[in-house]
Amino acid sequence: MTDRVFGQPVKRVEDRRMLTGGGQYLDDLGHDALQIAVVRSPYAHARVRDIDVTDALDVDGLVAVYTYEDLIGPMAEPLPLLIPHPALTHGRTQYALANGEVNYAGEAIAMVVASDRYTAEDAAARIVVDYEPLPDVVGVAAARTATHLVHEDVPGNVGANLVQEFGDARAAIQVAPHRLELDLSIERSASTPLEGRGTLARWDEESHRLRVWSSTQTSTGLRAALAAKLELDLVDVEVITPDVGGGFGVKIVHPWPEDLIAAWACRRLRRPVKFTEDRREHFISAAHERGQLHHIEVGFDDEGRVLGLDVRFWHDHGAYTPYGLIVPIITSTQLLGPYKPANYRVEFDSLYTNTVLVTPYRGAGRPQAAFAMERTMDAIAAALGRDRVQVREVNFIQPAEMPYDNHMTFQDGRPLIYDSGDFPATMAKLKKLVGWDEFEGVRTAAHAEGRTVGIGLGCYVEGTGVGPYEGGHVHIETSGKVKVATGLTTQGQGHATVFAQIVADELGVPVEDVEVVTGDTRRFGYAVGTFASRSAVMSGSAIALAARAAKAKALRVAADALEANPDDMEIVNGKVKVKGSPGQEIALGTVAVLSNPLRYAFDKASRSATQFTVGDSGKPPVAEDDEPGLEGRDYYSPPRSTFANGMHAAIVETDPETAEVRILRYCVVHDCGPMINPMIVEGQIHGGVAQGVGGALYERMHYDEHGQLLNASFMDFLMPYVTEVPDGIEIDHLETPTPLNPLGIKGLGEAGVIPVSAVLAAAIEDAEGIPIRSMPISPSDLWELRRAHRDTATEGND
Amino acid sequence: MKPAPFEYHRPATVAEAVAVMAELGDTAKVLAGGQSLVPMLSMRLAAPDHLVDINRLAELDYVRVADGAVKVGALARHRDVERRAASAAQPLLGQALRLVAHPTIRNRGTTVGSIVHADPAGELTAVLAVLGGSVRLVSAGGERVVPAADFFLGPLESATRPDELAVEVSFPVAADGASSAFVEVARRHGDYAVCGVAAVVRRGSGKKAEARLALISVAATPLVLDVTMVANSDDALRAYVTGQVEPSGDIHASADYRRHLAGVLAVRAVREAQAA
Amino acid sequence: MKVSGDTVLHADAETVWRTVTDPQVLVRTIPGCERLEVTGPDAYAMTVSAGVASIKGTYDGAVALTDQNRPSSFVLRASGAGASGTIRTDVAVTLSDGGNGTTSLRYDADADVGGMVGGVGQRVLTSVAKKMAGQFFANVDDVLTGAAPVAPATAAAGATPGVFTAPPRARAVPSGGFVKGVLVGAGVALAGVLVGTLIGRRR
Amino acid sequence: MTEAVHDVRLRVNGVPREVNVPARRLLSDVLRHDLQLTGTHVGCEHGVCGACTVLLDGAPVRSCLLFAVAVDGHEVTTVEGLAEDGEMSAVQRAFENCHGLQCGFCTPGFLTTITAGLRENRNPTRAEAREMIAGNLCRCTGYQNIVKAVLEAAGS
Repeated sequence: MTDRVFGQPVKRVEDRRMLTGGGQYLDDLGHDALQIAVVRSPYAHARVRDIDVTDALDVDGLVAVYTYEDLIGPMAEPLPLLIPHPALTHGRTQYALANGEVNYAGEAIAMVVASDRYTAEDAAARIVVDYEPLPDVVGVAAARTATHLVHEDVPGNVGANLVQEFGDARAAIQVAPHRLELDLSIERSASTPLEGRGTLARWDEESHRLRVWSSTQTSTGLRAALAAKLELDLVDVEVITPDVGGGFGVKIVHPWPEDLIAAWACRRLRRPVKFTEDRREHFISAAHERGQLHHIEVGFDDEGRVLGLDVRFWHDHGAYTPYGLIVPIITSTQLLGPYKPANYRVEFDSLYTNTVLVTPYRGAGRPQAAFAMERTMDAIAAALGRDRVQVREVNFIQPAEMPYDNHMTFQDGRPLIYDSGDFPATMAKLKKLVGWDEFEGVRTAAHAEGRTVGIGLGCYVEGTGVGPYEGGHVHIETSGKVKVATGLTTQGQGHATVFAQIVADELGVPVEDVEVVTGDTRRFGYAVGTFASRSAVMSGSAIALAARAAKAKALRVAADALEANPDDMEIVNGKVKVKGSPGQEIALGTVAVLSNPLRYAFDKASRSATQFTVGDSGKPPVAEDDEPGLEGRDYYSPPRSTFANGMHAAIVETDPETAEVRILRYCVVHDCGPMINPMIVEGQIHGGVAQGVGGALYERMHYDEHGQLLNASFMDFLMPYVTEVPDGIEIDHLETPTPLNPLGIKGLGEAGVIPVSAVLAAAIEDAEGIPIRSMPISPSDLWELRRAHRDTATEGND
Repeated sequence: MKPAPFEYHRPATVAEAVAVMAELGDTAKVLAGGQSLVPMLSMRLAAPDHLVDINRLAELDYVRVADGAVKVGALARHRDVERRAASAAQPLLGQALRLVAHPTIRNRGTTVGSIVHADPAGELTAVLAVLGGSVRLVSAGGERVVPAADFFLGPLESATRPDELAVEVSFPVAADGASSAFVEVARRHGDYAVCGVAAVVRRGSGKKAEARLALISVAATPLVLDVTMVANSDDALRAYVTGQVEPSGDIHASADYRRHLAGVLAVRAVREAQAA
Repeated sequence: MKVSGDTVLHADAETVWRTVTDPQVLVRTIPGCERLEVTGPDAYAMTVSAGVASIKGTYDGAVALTDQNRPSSFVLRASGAGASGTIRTDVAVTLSDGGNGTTSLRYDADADVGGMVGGVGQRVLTSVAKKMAGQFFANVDDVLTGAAPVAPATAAAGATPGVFTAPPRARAVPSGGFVKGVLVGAGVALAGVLVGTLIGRRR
Repeated sequence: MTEAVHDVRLRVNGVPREVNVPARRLLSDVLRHDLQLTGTHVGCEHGVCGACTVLLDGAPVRSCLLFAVAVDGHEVTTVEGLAEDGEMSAVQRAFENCHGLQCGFCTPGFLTTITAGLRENRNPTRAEAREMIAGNLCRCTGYQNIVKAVLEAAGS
C-alpha cells in the first residue's frame, strides 16, 4: 500500500449505491411529509391587488395556505442580499412571498401545504389572484432604455456600475497602429440539473430543533439563513445534504422562498413539510445565467499585440440581485484570459429586467468573458491576415512572468494574480492534438467533396478555489477505519472518492478504509460551499492538512507505545511501523484505542486503553496540549484564488443547404495542476464541454417582450442528448502545480464549459466566412446570417 | 406537475367504449398510449372530467396487411408497427417511425393516437396524407371512414367527434414500382421537426410516373403536393415547393428558413426515394 | 406572442365597423362565445366556451374597445384568466376599402400569454390563433352577407338588459384535439375575442 | 369530495405488489412514494428526460407518462431489480468501470434503457450504442462514458 492513489483512476466509491437504486435524493426522503405547491405569478411585472383563497379551502387534504400577510418578523423582510458590494448601489431582493408586487413570471405569491403534491396543486389552482399588470422590462435593450422601470426606486434600471482599469486603454487605442470595434452578445441559459431544487424540513418540538435536508450546494449557508429567518440559534438548526442530482451553480443561492416556507411551516404545523420543485418551476423560479451584451474597442500593433482594450458591457441580472455582482465581476476580470494587454479598461452596468434572477451557472461569467476576448483575438487575426494562434501567442503571459499580477480585483475581493500556468506549452499541445497546422489540407479535401468545414480555438484562465476557507475532519476509528468529514457538499463530483484518495495517501491506509461525508452540518459545521471549482482545492487541501494532523498524532501515540522516535516511523497499509524494523508495528486502530484513555472497557479492544493498563501514573492521562481521540481537524484558507487554464479547439462542418452544424472533432488541453483522479477529471471536462455545446448551439431562454418564458420545458429548452454532443472529446493535460496549496492542485469543475461558445463561433466563422458575433446560433440563425451576408455582398457589388 | 382528478373508465370492448363515450360526450378523453396526452394532463393544460382508457381493447391490438392496406388498430404501439410486416408492405411507415421521438416513447405511443392527435409536426400525419389513407371512426351510432384529406382540420384538430373512437388507420401498401423516403430537420434528434417531408415516387413513363409529397411543420395540417411535373429538376422542385408553403416562424426557426428547408428537404426526399 | 392576419369582408367599412363592434353580432361570431355582458361604454364581460371534445371549457374574460377611429381603426383590449394561465392582449384592427363593396380588415394582436400554456404552447399557439381568427371572420362575413341571421342573437328570454347570449349555432365549432381546448383562446383573442380557452379549462 | 381510488396490482421486480390509489396517480409516484422504490427518478414529468424509465413487461417506458391504474396487472422492472443476488448486472458494472455516472440522478433511466437495448441488440456498433441512449438526458457526463459503458457491457 505504498503506492500513491493520488493520481490514479480509482473507481468511485459512491457508484455501487447509485447504480442499484440506493441513491438518496431529496424527494426520496420524507414519504410522511406534507407537500408544498406554489402559486406563481403569470405576469412578469404586476401589482398584486388581492389574493382570494376561499375556493382552495374546500380541497380535501389541504392543511394550510400562506401569503405574505401571514409572515412576521424576519420572515416578512426581504430575502438576504448574500454578497454585498460597494458598487451594488441598488441591490434588491425578493420576499419569501410577494409583498404587493411581482417582478418576474414565476415569482412566488402564495404557498399551499397539503397531504400530497396532487392535492396541493388542486388547491393552488383554486387560488384567485387579482393583478394589476405593470409595464414589462425584458432584455438588456429595454433595461438600458429605461422607458419603464423594474423597481420604481432604481433609476435607469441600473443595479450597479463598476469600472476597473490599468493603464490608459482609451489613450492607447487612440494611438495604436490598428483599431477594431466589436459588438457581441450571449444569451441566457441555465444550470438545469436533472434534479430540481428541494427541501424537507422536520421540527422536533421536544428538543426544539430544526432538521432540514436540502438539495443544495451549501448546507452551512442554508443553515445560517434558516437560523436568521426563523430566529433560531445556529446550534438548533441542522442541515443535511443528501445525494444531489446536479447543481451547476443554481443550488448555491439560499434561502429560496420555498426553503423558508417549508421550515417555517413545519414548525407551525408540527409536521414534516417538503418542497420538491418540478421542471416547469425550475425554469421559471430558480435562476438563469449568461445574458450579456459587449461593446469592445481594441488597439493593436502589426503583430496583433494588444496595446489597449476597452470593454463596455451590460449584464442582465434579472429581477433581483441576491448573489450580488459575482457574475459580471468574473466576466470583467477573467476576460483577460492568458493575455497581457498593455492597457485595459472594463466597465459594466448590471441591469434589472422582469425576468428570472441571474446567478452563477457553471462557468459563471467566464463563457461570456472568453467569448468576448477570443472573438477579439480572432478579429485581430482577421484584420491583420495573420494566423489566429500566432496572434494569441504574442499576447500570452510567459511562464517566467508567473506569478503575474493583472492589477485587477477578482470576485473574492482579492488581487487577480495568476499563480501558475505555461500558456505557450498548452497551446503547443493543443495545436498538435487538433492538427492546427495541417488543417488547410483537411479543408481542401473537404471542399473537394463539396463539404464545408472550419476550425476554431479558444483559451481561458479560470480562477478556482476561492476562499474564504474550508475545513476537514479526519477521525480514525478503533477499527482502523477512517471517517472524514468536510462541510461543503457534493453533486456528482466524486468527492467521496477523491477525498478518500487524498486521505489514503496522507495517512497510509487503503482507500477503501476511508469514508467521506460532505455537506452535513452535524458532522462539520464550518464551510462555505461547492462552487467556483473550489472543492478539491479547498476541502481537498483542508482534508490533507487534517490527515497530516491525525497522522502526526498517530505517530506520536504509536511511538510512545513502541518506545520509538516518531520521526523514525511511518504508516503503511493501516499499520504504524518503525522504519527498517520489521515486526515493530502497531495497527492504526489500536493507536486509536490508545489515544483515548478510558475508565470503562466497552469492548475487547478498548481494554488496552483503560486506566490500569496504560499511562504514566505521574502524568495527566491527556497531556495539557493534547486531546483524547485519534483525529485531526484543520482548515485551508488561501490568500487568493489559484488559476487553472486551458485551451480548446473544434472542427465543425456546416451544411450548405440546411445550415446545420456538426462538430467533427473537439479537443481540450487543460491544466488543473496535479490530477487527483484523472478519470474524474476527464468526466468533469466531458460534462462541461457538453454543457458548452448546449449553450453554443441549442440552449437559450426565449423570453418574449412580456417577460414570458416561451420554452419553459424540456420540449423546447434544448438540452443536448447524446446525439447533439461530439462523438468523442479528445483531451490532453498539462500539470503545472500551484504553490498556493499543499497539494499543488487547481480547480477544474467549470473548465469544460468556458470557451465552447467562443470556439464554436470561431469554427463556424472559419467555415462560413461570416462574422459570428452572437451565440448561441441555431441553423435558422445561421441561415439568416448567410442571407444577410449575401444581401450585403450583393449591395456592395451594386 | 400533477394531473387534476378525473373519473377513470376502462371498457373491455369497443362496444363498451363507444357506449361510455356516447354517454360522456365531450367531457371525456380517450387514453391510448398517452405519450402526448399525459404531459398535457400533468401540466393541467387539459383536465377532462373523464378518461376512457382503451388499453384493454385487445381487439384493437393489431397490425395487418389486408385489402391493399396496412391496417393499424388503435392499440398498436409505434414499435409494433415498426417491427411487424407493416414496414415491408409500406416502407414509408418505418422511414417515418424512426423519426417519431425516441424508442422508449414508441414503445408506448400508438400510431392511431398520434394521427388523431393531429399535431402539425407529426410525422405519421404526413404518411397518412401522402399515401391517401383513411381513418375508421366508430361511435354508438355506427361507423364511418374518413379519408386523410378530410381528416386533418387544423393544428391538433381532427375530424374525430367527441363520441367517436378512432379504431383503425389504413395506410395503402406501396404500389408496384413505388418507393419512398422521409427526411426532416429537427433541432435535436427525436424532437418535433422544424420541417419534414414524406415523399412517394413511382417510376415509369407517362401517366404512371408520379411524385407526391407531404410536408409537416409548414402548415396547420400536413400539406400534400403533387410534384410529378417538377420532380426531375432540383431547381424546379425547390421553387415549386417553396412557393406552395406558408409556414410560421417560432422560437426554433424563422418562417423563411422553414420555407427554404421545405424546398431543400423536398429535393432530398424525392432523390432519396428515387434512389431507394 | 404576436398574431397578425388579414381578411376581406363583403361589406363596406362602415357596415363592417357596425357589425364587428355590435355585441349582438360578436356574441354570435366569436368562436365559443356564450355570453356577452355590457359593463360600460364599449366594454364587455364575456363567457367563452371554447375548446372542443373533452377539453371544452368555460372561461371568463373582459373586452374593451378603445382608440376608436371610426370607421378605419380600433383597438380591442382583452384579458382573461384561468387556472393554467392568463392572457392579456391588444388587438389593433384596421379597416380599409377593398373595392367592390368589400373591406380589407387587418389585425395585429400582441398577446401576453402567461402561466403554463405560455411556456409550453408556443409551437402551436400561433397557428391555432390564426385558425380561430379565420373562423371568427368567416362567421362575421356570414353575418355581413346574410348567410347567417342576425336577429336571434339578442338577449335571452327574460334577459338582463345588456346581456347577450348566443343562440344555438348553425355553424358548429369544429371538433379538435385536446390542446386546442386550451389554445383556442388564442383565436378568441382576435377581435377582442382573444381570451378564452387558452387560459382556462374545465374543472 | 373524496377522490375514488382503485386497486392496482403490479409485479414489481418479480414481487407482487398492491396499491390503492386515485386514477390520476402516475406510475412514477406509485413506485417512488407508495412502494418506496425511490431508485426511479423524476426529472421532468413530461416524458423528455428519461430519468423515470422503467421496464414495462420488459420494454422501456416512461413511468411519468403512465397512470398506475392503466398498467394494472403488468410487470414492472425498476433499477432496484437489475442486480441479481446482490451482484450488479453487466450494465451496472460497466457504468462503474467507465465512470458512466456523476450525480447519478439520470442513471437509473439509462440503466433500464440499456438493459432492454442490449437484450435486443447484443453487439451494438458505436453508432447503435449512441442511438440506444438517445432518448435520455444527462447533464453531468456529456454522455462520453455512458457510450463507453454500453459498449463495454455489450462486450462482457
